[in-house]
Amino acid sequence: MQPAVEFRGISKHFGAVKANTDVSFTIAKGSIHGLVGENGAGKSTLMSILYGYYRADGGEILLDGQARRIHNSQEAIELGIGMVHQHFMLVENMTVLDNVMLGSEGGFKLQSKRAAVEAQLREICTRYHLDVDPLATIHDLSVGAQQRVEILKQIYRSANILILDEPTAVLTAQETESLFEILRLFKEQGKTIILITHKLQEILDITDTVTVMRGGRVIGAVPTAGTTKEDLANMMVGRPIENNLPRAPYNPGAPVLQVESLQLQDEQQVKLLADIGFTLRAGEIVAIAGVSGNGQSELMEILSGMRLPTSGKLEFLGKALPFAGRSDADGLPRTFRDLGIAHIPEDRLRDGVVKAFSVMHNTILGYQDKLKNRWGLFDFKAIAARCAELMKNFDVRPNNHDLRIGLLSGGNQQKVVIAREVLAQPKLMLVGQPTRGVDIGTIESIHKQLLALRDSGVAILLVSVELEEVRALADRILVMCGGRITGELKIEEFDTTRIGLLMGGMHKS
Amino acid sequence: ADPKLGIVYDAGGKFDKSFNQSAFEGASRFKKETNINFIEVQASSDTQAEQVLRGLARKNLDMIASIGFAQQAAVQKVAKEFPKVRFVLIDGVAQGANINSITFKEEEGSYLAGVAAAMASKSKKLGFIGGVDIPLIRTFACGYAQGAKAVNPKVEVSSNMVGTTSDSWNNPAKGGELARSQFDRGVDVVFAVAGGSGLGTLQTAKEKGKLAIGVDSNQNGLYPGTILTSMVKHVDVAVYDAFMQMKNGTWKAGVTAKGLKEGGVDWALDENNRKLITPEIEKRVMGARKDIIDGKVKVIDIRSGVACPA
Amino acid sequence: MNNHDLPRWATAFVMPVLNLLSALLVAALVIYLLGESPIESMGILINSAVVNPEGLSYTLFYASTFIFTGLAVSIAMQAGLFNIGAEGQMYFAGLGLTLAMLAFDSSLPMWILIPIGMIGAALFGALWAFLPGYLQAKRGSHVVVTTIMFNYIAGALMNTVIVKYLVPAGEQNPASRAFSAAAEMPRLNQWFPVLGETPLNISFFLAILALVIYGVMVSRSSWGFKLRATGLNKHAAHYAGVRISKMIITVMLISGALAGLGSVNSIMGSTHYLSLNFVGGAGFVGIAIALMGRQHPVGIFLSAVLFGALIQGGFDLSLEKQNIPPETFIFIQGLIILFCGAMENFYAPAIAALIKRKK
Amino acid sequence: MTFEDLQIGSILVSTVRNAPVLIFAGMAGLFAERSGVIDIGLEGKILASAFVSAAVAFATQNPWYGVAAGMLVSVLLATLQAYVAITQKGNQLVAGIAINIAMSGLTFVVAQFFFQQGGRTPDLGQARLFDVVLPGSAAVEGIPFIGWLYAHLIGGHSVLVYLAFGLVPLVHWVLYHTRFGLRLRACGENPHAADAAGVSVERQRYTAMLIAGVLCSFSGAYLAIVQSGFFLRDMSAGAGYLALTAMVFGNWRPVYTFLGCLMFGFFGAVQIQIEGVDLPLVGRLPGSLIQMVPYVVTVIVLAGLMAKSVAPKALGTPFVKSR
Ligand SMILES: Nc1ncnc2c1ncn2[C@@H]1O[C@H](COP(=O)(O)OP(=O)(O)OP(=O)(O)O)[C@@H](O)[C@H]1O
Ligand SMILES: Nc1ncnc2c1ncn2[C@@H]1O[C@H](COP(=O)(O)OP(=O)(O)OP(=O)(O)O)[C@@H](O)[C@H]1O
Ligand SMILES: [Mg+2]
Ligand SMILES: [Mg+2]
Repeated sequence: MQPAVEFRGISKHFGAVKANTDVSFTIAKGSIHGLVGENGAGKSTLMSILYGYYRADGGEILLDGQARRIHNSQEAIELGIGMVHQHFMLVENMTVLDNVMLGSEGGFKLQSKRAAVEAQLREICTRYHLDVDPLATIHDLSVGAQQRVEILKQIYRSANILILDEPTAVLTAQETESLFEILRLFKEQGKTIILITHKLQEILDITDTVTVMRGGRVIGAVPTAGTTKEDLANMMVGRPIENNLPRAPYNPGAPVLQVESLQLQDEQQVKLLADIGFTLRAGEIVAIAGVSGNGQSELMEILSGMRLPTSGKLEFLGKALPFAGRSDADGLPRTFRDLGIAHIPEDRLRDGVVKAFSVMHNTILGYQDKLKNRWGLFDFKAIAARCAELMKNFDVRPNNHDLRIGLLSGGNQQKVVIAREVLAQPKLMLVGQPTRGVDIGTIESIHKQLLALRDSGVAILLVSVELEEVRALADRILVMCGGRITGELKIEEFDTTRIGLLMGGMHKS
Repeated sequence: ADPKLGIVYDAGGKFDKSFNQSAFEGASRFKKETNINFIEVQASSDTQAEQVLRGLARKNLDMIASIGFAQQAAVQKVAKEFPKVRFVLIDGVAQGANINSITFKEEEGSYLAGVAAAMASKSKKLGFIGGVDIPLIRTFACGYAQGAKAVNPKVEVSSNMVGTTSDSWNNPAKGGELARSQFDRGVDVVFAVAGGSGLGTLQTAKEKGKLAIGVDSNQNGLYPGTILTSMVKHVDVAVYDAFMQMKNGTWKAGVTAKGLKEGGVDWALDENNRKLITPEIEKRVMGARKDIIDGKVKVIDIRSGVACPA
Repeated sequence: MNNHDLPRWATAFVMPVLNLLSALLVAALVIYLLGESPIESMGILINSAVVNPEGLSYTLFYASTFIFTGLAVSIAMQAGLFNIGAEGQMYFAGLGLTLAMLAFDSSLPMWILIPIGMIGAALFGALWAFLPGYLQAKRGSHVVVTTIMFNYIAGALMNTVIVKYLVPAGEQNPASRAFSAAAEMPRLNQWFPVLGETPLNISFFLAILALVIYGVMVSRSSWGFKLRATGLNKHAAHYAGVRISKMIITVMLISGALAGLGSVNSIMGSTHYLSLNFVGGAGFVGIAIALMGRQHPVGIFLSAVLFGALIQGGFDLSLEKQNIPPETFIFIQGLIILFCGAMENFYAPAIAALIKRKK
Repeated sequence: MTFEDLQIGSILVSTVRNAPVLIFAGMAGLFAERSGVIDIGLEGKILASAFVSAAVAFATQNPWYGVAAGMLVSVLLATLQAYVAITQKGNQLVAGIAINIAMSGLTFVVAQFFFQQGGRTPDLGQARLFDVVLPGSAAVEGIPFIGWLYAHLIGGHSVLVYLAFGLVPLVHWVLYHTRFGLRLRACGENPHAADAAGVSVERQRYTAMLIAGVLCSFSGAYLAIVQSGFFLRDMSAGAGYLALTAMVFGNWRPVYTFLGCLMFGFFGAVQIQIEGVDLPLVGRLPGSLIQMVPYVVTVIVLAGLMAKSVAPKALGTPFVKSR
């Protein structure tokens, strides 16, 4: 076996945080190497060091047996390293073409090159079955398509070592499968691939070897063939993970939310939601499955008061939701929250938290007017106590409520948001992608919390693209496609193929 | 002993190409001739004016010259507190036994400028460019128009102001642009009363081969050949005289309005514009000058509340 | 952000002082080049700005106005709005105050006139900020552009109003008539004669009060929480139930009102009449103060006093030293803003290295 | 005078003559801001280059030396600003405002020190840049419309005017059709993406600031050695802020920014023409009210016609590699 990359004693500290400590392992050329670990284990940091984004405090990196100092991304790119980041590195208001060309334009004048590159991209797209229009603008693309642009970029640059940091976090099963097809093709061409993911099934499906990290250190490196999900989970978390969480028997109560013929059109009169109708009862979890971008996000925005519907009848606990007579949704989320609707937004960094606020301040976001005294002021002692309890109950790490929330790992940010919304004791909980980018240990605890909420009689509407998650939580499943509900199943009828067909637009049958 | 003298400029500063600078020149002449020094300060705001006047008064100065109407209230106030200190207020009126308020009949000097302009103009279209639309500037404009119409009632005077903020006194580009626009409309003599912005006007007139009229000090020498004349306002003389009277012990309080008769304002005729002022122009201007001095012609001062007749 | 994990005493005290010294060092160089002794000049400056009670009184008088304009810019900044229009708002507010005084100064007693004047000023200041706020909230017109435009418009409008309607007949000075004595803010020298004949008045306490209220509202109130959320992340603020457009309009109204209150000090506290361009750049100084003071009440206070001291000390210094034109202090103001406001971390690496070596 | 007397020709020529100050500064701001650095320091750079170009042009009696010296100073200031904004990661607004204030004071002090004319330079006389007379102007002068068009609207301006107008397509081309422009825009939108693509954000932003310095210097030079023929304290009179306004107005795009500059020039010229004229409906407005025409028009256009202006996303935020 010939090593493509070798880490030797890499250490990296951010102030007091030891993101990587003495990390050493080897990645074989032409292999797919998995990298797993809890949130904050140091995976992204290590990869960022390989990609020249951060400078290691100590240790060295060998490429093809040669010690290399990689000072910046430019050098990494020149060494044939490509990286698809956890958060996409795309310029939103530019076209796919320009994003691909950025950094490797091949000359001062663009115009002469653009046509050639475009042709080349189209050719790559056909060869690798990537469905991307090179002339589309990034902000018009779905997350899945943006992911494909990132891949396209790397193919175009013919990277030899490809780092993928949680590429599947936002992909559907189908999209993941086609991504893996491409990765296998890469492997055949002798490229080396490093894959970070929280989904252990994917590790088993595609990698050759897997390295497990915890607390900035390497816990173990094993050939995939000889390991199991349970083994990996054990290594990652230090304890076994429960697969089937216990739950009370399905015993739905009175209707909490009734939606009838809900319609939504955008300013260009494009139909985003059409004829949505369903009922949600107390004490049940209804999951909405579907490929992302099929109207689920819009539905959640309407139900949480963040957006106005075009028309439709929406009743909450028998009373119409107060959309009437409004020209914009300004301030509406507060009214909804007062009514007893809590919302875990799917894009937590955009909607759910204020990154520059401390953890404590984020635990009152949305409830600020409930916690003020009669002079409109906060009692920070009480709020800190409330926050401390909440952080303890939900095991938010590090346990320091003065930290800017932006410095927390994604999983821990998510725990703060969920804790905040659960604490509000809502009657209806809207949950969008609760475990995106979250490690298995945390997924387990989030799922437990949601099930406990259900058991206590709260109505929960869950949007998730993870069928695993839908299966683990839902009592009933609605499938959405193209802004419509294409089917409904009870959990006993769970059937991946059938759901897949409905997600693809096959109508109720 | 020599008197202790002070001079306080207003926000324009002593190099404003206008009355502050003129005051500075008068004080300097006094210093040169008598070797008596003077303290000078610039008060950038009305609040500072009061502060600095009081500060100078405390130093037991014998006389303080306050330049500009902005200091009127401050002089009024501080003069009361320091009855021994004598104050000379230029361009404004304050009451007090130790204050001499000196105002100028700008309308009279401007009238002469208007006469000269109307005589020299071929198109019979005159221009006026002011810094900011305030009573003082309007007085210039109105006197100018009266003079012009006295020569020929058909003469048209177009008037523009540079702006409304204090920038407007320091915007030569705009001063030039206004002149160009007036020239495009057929104006061929322009009177600039706009401090530093007016320099842009004079400059543009030279470039375009038109005539311009300077203001406050004698600006004929700036662009000889295109500056028809200057409407001189003898702030320098007023300051010089006040200092001299102080030295000689002949100073008196009161309110003085200085016009042509008192030598407060005048037009400038020297070697720089000799060629532009034809004998007819000179005769006509000198005639008007005499009429005003003799009281045969009364030039309306719009500050008295009368609307401008021209 | 880039503080290299320095201890608090270093970031809060040592670094600002070093920065200030650096600015003064450059200033000293300029003074030296102008042919005066820097040390003597600094001595005069400090003496006349803070040591001498009368000078200190002037320093605080100027600072009172600057606190208001600094607060005006700061509070808008908390909502992510860059209000460049404090200048125009304060100018227009002067009109509100003046109209109120002209109407009532002969008929009402002082203790009513003062609140009336303040209300007039705040109201007109708020009014002048309303349209930019409204257009930003409802039409998305950039508040930076509209407030700059409104500064110019205020200049033109005020010029017309003052010259056309307010100048008493026969007066040279483009200013309103002077108010009666009842319309004068009580001066502090009544109680502290050592302050001398200086215009420092109770506006100073009002300014401090405004600072305290601002500090409490922004950092401890639910409204301030929503305000800052709006400034930091509009999406999250919307999610949290903030009415963004109402918030933007409200905060611009408050900002304008605060800028407007600055005119109470300038007019009712000192000149007692409305004159052309009486604001004299205080609104723009407010921007510098808000930025330098990082929108923190203590920072705003210190920066305002620093600027007040520079104006007062610089004024006295240019009086003493005829070689140093007053404009030199405009330059020094710029230097201080640069060193203290923008290069605040200039010495951080050096201090960090020093601390490390000691350990 | 009546409404018919409005001299459209004069207004257009005046527009062309007034716009370059704003165009140069606007294009300068465009480079800085598209790279992610707020450039509120345009005003200070204009003023500094105006002074230095006038002073050097006077001292050498050669306008081009003046232009070059102005450029040097403006670039130095831009470098300082870049150092603060990029290397020190300081507050960009503060840096810009500091430069504006400092230059307002310093230009006066230095001008006073050298020339003793109250912060004014001596008249440049022959050391100005004079207007170009297009060949054949005299010949066509007599032809009614063509003559005016050729000799006065198109011809008869300083070289810098042609440079300003020529700059616009050039900037457009650089911004949208070159590698440099692509990287520049990426740095202003998402510097992390640019960095990940191997682009040095710092270098890109420094370069942008240098270009801004160069362009801005023309603005100052134009003011001093073309329009006025001398330097006067604070003669920029808000041109930097107006240019910034035109840029925001133009949504950070070169052609629209250019139109914004022209709009200011145009309404400035209209305002001159309608001062003292009896207007239909409203009659004769006081001069000072007419002064607000360009600004009111801007607000109306901004509120009524323009879509929301969208700034470069990363504008004003120093690039820090961190989450
Ligand atoms: N720029 C930074 N500044 C401070 N701390 C950081 C920074 N980047 C990462 N950290 C911290 O370093 C640790 C490792 O972070 P890293 O992003 O490498 O984790 P990860 O394994 O990729 O987690 P996840 O699975 O959530 O992506 C975390 O505790 C994180 O908070
Ligand atoms: N968006 C809203 N929809 C419905 N009722 C509201 C809304 N905002 C405030 N209220 C109600 O108005 C009353 C006034 O509350 P309060 O003064 O706390 O409002 P606020 O917090 O200032 O509002 P905002 O969050 O919009 O700034 C309360 O009864 C509150 O429930
Ligand atoms: Mg990661
Ligand atoms: Mg409230």
